[in-house]
Amino acid sequence: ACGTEGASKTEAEQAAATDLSDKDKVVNFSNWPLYIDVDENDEKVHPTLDKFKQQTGISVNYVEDINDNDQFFGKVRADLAAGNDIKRDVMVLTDWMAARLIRLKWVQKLDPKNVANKKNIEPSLTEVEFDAAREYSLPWAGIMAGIAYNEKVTGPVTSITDLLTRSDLKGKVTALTELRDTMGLILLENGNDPASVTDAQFDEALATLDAAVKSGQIRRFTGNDYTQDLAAGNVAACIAWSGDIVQLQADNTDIKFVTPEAGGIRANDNMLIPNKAAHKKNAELLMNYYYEPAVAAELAAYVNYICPVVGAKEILEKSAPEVAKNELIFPTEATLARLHTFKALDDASERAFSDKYAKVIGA
Amino acid sequence: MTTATENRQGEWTGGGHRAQRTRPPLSAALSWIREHLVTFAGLAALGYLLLPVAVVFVFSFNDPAGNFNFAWHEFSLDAWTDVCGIGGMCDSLWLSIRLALVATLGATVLGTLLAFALVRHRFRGRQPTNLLVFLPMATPEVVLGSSLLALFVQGGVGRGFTTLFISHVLFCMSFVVVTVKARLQGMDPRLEQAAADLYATPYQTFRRVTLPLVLPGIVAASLLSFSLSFDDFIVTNFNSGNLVTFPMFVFGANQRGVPPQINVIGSIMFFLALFLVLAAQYRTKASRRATK
Amino acid sequence: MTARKSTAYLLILPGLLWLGVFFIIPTITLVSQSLQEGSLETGYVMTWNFAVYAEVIQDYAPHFLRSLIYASLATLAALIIAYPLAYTIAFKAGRWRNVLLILVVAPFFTSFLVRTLAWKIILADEGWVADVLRAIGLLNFTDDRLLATPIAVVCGLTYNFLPFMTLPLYTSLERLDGRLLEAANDLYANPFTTFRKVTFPLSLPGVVGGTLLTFIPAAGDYVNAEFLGTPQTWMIGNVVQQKFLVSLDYPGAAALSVILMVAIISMVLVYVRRAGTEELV
Amino acid sequence: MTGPGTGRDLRLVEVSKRFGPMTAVDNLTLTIPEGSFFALLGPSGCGKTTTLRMVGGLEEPTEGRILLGQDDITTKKPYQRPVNTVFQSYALFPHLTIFENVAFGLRRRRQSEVKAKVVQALEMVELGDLAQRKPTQLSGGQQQRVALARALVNRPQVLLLDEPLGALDLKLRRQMQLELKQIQTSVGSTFVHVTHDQEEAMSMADTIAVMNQGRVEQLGGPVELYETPATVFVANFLGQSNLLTGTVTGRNGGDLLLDVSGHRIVLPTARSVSASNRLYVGVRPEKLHLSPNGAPVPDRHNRLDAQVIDSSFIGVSTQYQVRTRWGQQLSVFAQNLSSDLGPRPGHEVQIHWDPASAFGLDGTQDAQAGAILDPELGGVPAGTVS
Amino acid sequence: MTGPGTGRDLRLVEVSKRFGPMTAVDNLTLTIPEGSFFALLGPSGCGKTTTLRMVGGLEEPTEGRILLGQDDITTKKPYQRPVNTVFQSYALFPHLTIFENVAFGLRRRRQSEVKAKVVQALEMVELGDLAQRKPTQLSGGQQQRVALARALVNRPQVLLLDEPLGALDLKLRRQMQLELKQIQTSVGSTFVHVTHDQEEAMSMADTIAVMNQGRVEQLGGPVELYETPATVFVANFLGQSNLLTGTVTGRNGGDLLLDVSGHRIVLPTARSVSASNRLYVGVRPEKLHLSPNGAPVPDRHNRLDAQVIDSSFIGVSTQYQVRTRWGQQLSVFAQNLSSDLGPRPGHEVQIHWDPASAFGLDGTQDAQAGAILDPELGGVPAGTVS
Ligand SMILES: Nc1ncnc2c1ncn2[C@@H]1O[C@H](COP(=O)(O)OP(=O)(O)OP(=O)(O)O)[C@@H](O)[C@H]1O
Ligand SMILES: Nc1ncnc2c1ncn2[C@@H]1O[C@H](COP(=O)(O)OP(=O)(O)OP(=O)(O)O)[C@@H](O)[C@H]1O
Ligand SMILES: NCCCCNCCCN
Ligand SMILES: [Mg+2]
Ligand SMILES: [Mg+2]
Repeated sequence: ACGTEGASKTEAEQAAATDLSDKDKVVNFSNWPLYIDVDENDEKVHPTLDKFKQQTGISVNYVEDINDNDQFFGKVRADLAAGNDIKRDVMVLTDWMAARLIRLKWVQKLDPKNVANKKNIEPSLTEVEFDAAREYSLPWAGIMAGIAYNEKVTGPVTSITDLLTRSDLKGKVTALTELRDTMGLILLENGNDPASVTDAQFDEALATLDAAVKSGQIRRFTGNDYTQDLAAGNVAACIAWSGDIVQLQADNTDIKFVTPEAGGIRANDNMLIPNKAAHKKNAELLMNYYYEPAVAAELAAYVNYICPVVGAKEILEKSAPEVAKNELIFPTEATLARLHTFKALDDASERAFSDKYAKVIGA
Repeated sequence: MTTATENRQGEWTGGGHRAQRTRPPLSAALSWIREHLVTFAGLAALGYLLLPVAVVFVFSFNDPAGNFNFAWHEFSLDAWTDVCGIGGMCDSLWLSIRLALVATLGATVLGTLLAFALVRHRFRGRQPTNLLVFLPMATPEVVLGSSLLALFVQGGVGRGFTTLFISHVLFCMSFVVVTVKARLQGMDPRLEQAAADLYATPYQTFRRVTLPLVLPGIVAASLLSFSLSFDDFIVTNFNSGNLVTFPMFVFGANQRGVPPQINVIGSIMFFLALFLVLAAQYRTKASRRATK
Repeated sequence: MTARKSTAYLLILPGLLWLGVFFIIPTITLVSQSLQEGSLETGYVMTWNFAVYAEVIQDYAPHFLRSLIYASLATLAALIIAYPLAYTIAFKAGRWRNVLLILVVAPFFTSFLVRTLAWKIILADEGWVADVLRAIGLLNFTDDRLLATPIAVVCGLTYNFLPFMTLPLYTSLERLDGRLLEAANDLYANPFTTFRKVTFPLSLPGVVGGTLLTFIPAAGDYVNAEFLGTPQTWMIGNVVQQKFLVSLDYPGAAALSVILMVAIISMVLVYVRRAGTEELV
Repeated sequence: MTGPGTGRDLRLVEVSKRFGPMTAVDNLTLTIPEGSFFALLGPSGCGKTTTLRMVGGLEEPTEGRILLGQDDITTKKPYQRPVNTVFQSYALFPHLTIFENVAFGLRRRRQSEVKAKVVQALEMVELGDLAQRKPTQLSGGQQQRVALARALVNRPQVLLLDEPLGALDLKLRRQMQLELKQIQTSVGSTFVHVTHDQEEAMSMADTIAVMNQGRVEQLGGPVELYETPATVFVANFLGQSNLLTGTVTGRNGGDLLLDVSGHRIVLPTARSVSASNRLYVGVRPEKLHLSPNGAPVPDRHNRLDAQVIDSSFIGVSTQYQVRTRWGQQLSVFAQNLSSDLGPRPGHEVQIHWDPASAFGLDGTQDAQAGAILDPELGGVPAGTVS
Repeated sequence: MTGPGTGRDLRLVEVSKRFGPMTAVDNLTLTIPEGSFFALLGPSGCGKTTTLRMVGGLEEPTEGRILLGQDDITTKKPYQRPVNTVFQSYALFPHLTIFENVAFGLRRRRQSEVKAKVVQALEMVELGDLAQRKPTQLSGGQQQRVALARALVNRPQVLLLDEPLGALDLKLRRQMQLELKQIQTSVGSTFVHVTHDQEEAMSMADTIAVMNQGRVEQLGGPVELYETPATVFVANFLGQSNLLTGTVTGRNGGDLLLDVSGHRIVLPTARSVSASNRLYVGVRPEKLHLSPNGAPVPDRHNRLDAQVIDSSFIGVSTQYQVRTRWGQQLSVFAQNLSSDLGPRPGHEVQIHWDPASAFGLDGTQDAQAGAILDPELGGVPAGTVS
């Protein structure tokens, strides 16, 4: 047998399919579960999507089939590599996965004509390493990675060093399996910028982590399921995502989220249009729609993640002041300044990093 | 030698007709306990199995303060009165049920045939077939799922219900083969010989004698198949196209907090299964009474 | 009666076709994938890189070992728990038999995650189960907790595969001829000896079936280790999962899978030979 | 004959066993003396196996008690009773070799010299060569012999044998009978033997109980039962009987004078169990002499005219069916003393018998009870009796 | 007796069956005429069941062919053969009621009036009441009767009966024998009957084959086999025989004159199957007359002096063991013509027999072949023969 074709060889023109948008007024939208507004009375109704249909006549097939970046990638990889239509026109993926898809040329450039509202993007997000001019992607919502702790169990934990070494936390700490979040925070603690991490810096940070694992300080590496351990008191403090904590605080006011002194990691989930999408234009119109401040405000008020659209906060200050005040949804300038993004890795270093990282988190 | 396989202790020979005997109450109690020790252990095992279901059930009545349903907040029937309130959940449930039913049917038929061949026939290639049956079980699910996906992509097969059916039958089949084999091994071959002697063709022998006698094994195997298929996430995720099965839905929901409706669904599935069995039991009893 | 060979082939044909098309072909691809080198971006080239096998064995020997140990422990525990349950269903349940059978699998009609979350509520560090065990000093060996320990992983495996042990056991116990137990009783065997010398040997097909259905998938399982374990409890399934989905090291993942399959099949062969169920009446 | 002991007698006291609505054993009271050879005889389904199972502890009586000597063993577990059973269905362990099947009981009681004992037991039943086979590889009779060896090797106080020789050919059966009897005498065990072979019961047992529908109809020594059956059922079931319906017309010394369809028949008063006016006069077929019409008849013998309607050769003897003048059919056995052929169907003959070889029964019972019903010869239709 | 047909005779041609190293049936050639009642008789393990299973198609012969009329059925499937079997182990379907067990064959062939036929078959075996029970709820004998009904109800061309009456008491057995015979005559089926009951074989069968170690020793009508057995095995196995070792000393017309331990014994030449010089003179126990010493002996009878060493009462007759002057033990059966007690152990008696009731056998065989071996009475130790 011979090897599989290198995926990046696909020509940009080949990426596009005949756009059926005008004939076929639909758009297939894949998103994560519970990542969109729902009607108070009928949870099957998504008001913002309905309004989109009213405005444009385009109906949205909304599917919540993205549970995990890696899982999703595994699922669509073969088709995208083979140049097949994956039957989705828009999909929402985290920065690093978006970076991978862009690098692999498995997603299409947006037509600027159709996404005029792109101008409303939060300024700190206009330039990202993986998509310098936001030609391919637009953020759907953002998350911060920082430290969460259960006030009932422990006092404030404000630095990664405390988290990884304080003896009263031994066995009661979790970190995220997500490499960029856990390693990013350690890199910041070490005084390195995750956006420009070197192999040596990475190894140094990994050694710190390894020590914490070996000493039994770290109980588990988790996906989203840390929330439960944290609320149940099994875990005193952990590396956590802001969005979850907003929701957890509703359950349990003892849970606190802090951006570590050395800085936090910020990541966004981005809307992307895969190659061969049959309704590219409709997809672009949808993206454009969610960049109207009013729509963005309605969405943010519901999902409680960082809103990437300028102007939404102002609208909410009137309609829902407590949301507008929530730092975890609308971080202040000061906070935003302390947030960093992780370097967009090339294929080789991504594999090297994740392999090394895997050996530490799964000894 | 034994001809009747149904004769067993305590079925119709025991129990109900025993005389009341006068024994000191304490020693009677002790000896009663001793006699039923195994039953107690069995029931304890069942309790172990059901414990999480009880928790799931209890938390289906929770009204979580936020999105996360794992700390008791307050009693509410909201989730029960609005089971399908969560967008897409009931669709995914229905999809999973349909899928599990057809996959169980397919796997049970194919697996039972295989089991029969492996136990009852000596043919060239029997040993390799025996081993081949174990291989899918020994394959990590990611590998199984992604290999199938690669195959479907290469073959230009669009992902959807069919590909899910194919892959579920594949991984359930091995479980059926092993379970049915365990039943078939040691079944008295003379009963089948007697059937053949009484003009039953191989098919009729199977239908009238073998099948009823192997039925407990087949029922057990299909129960396993159903729960495997219904509960599968990984292989399904690879091959579902843009369909969302119930486990996929739960997995996704877990990223942002599992709503109590999922507990309701869990509880309903549990009680539904129980209800169906009780109903079937009641019906056969009633019809038996009717024919008497 | 001599079985006609053609019947045998007819019986295995559909199943074998299914396995052939949907399993053997992918498996061949998998083996070939394990011998290729490259990356997602550059593409993969067949280089007959057998060295990968040596590498992954060297790197992941502890995970293999751990998988086998956990799976063995879980299988043993499942056998011990499932046997009385299967016995009760087969002999003591009477008309409740079908109800008990459904109760064995019905917990699995909820979802794996929901079940696991429930377990986490039950076994929480501050929960009453942990409190009781702590009070009697049983948690001294496990970092003062139940969750996130190897014990939790083994318990999770045991729990999740219990039906796979129970049902084959039930299936072969149900068939047992009560007159043989009577004969053993008559020949001075007390209930325990009757069990050891008659019931158990005659239920061997079920024991073998159940242990296979438990051990094999448990050895390749990763979810229990992921949700209930710690970094120190990763099993080989976790590694394959990680390599496949996260590090995108397809050759390495393929090589590990092939090794796992070969190892399990060899053990099954030895086990089935030794248990000798094929010869049992 | 071993005299009845008193120490470890096996006693069943008012034992009943019901399966749902069906009564398998009905208020049975029996004493089986220690060391005796006791036979249970009765038609299929009369409760023999059920009785043995209760003694063995495999079935708990619905009512009543079972005692071994002074011990009430009613609720004792089978494995606690010094009792072994040869099962009617053999119940051999399919997963064990013949050797291990036989060794089973010995091993459970940690006996020494298991090997020697098993080998000896297997040789006794002529299966020394097959020790390493599995039960399914044996013929029916071989399996039965294994069942026998498996129980015998334990030398139990009480051995229950449920048709232990049913699958054996006559030769082997006789041989096993001798073995059994010898073991029983030398070990001093109590044997309770269920058999449908009446010769077997009669030649081996000290005491025979004839059961019918869960009850014991008569109990006694073989000769007593055969010579003076107490009921029509016993008379018909244990061997054959010709029953003539008679009315007592008078007495003559120790004899009753009866009228049987107009013929005068004599029966010693002492040989009748009934004092009623209507009697059955029973005569065994072999006690009837067949001779050509007009040949001399011994003094005092009762005599009837008859016609041969059927004869069949069965080796040792020939069985004749003859019809009396009033149409009743009688069986006559004649030993084949030579190779001469006897009378042929159609021949007119006379039959006669010594009154002292006949017996008298209460004439109000069903004359067919326990009898062979021959549909061809106009017996009661088989289906209506059960 | 039904005359041998030629149309659908069942023929076994040089049939052998081996299980690994063990030969169960050894080059067997047999013709069983259509419509005849054929009995297979032989010791346990001699290959009877195996032979039936090959005819039924449940076992494929290692060698040889089986023909039904002109059809070679050697490789035909069991369900394609017009043959039914009553299994020695019953093999009742445990999941079906008695009714459905019996109806099984009828339903498979879509026969009409299933219900009526089944009811009739069940009534024939006296199980009409139990139609709705499951097999495990029946006694051993009841199960066997179900097996019988299940096969009979199909009225097959060839019916194989493997000890179909073994679990039945004498009464029921005789009754079933009559039923069987009647069905066989009326349906015209060929019956192949394995039995260990020699009386059964002799009274029912047209032809009997005596098997031994996988081979047929002798084949013939019941009277022929009994009166002139061809081998010591047959003489001993089919009934009992007293075998006296004699040397031919001369001839006298149609008679051989022999010397038996110094006594002159006469045997008709026509009744000896061997022309050798050394013969066994065989006399059946019932052909021996026992009379007080000095009582008159009929002309031409052979006569020997003896002493009674044992007597046992078995109902119809009494069995005596007597010892001749030269120490050989002989069996004598005397019919109990009256209730008189015969000679007691220790009595000196004379025995005599009609030369025409004896038979001569080749004297070089083992005199014990097929005989009951009584360890107590000094027979060959049981374990060494098998
Ligand atoms: N499956 C088998 N494997 C090995 N030997 C066997 C097998 N079946 C039968 N035999 C042997 O073949 C011989 C003939 O067996 P078969 O069952 O025909 O005897 P049988 O004449 O019916 O005896 P019985 O009167 O005891 O039923 C026996 O010695 C038996 O042990
Ligand atoms: N488990 C049962 N349920 C219902 N009836 C039963 C059960 N066991 C036995 N019987 C019935 O009880 C009666 C006595 O049965 P048992 O087995 O004692 O008869 P048996 O005298 O041994 O007869 P056989 O000589 O035919 O073996 C029979 O009529 C039988 O059908
Ligand atoms: N969900 C826990 C049980 C999962 C069993 N999976 C078996 C899959 C076979 N490859
Ligand atoms: Mg019985
Ligand atoms: Mg046989």
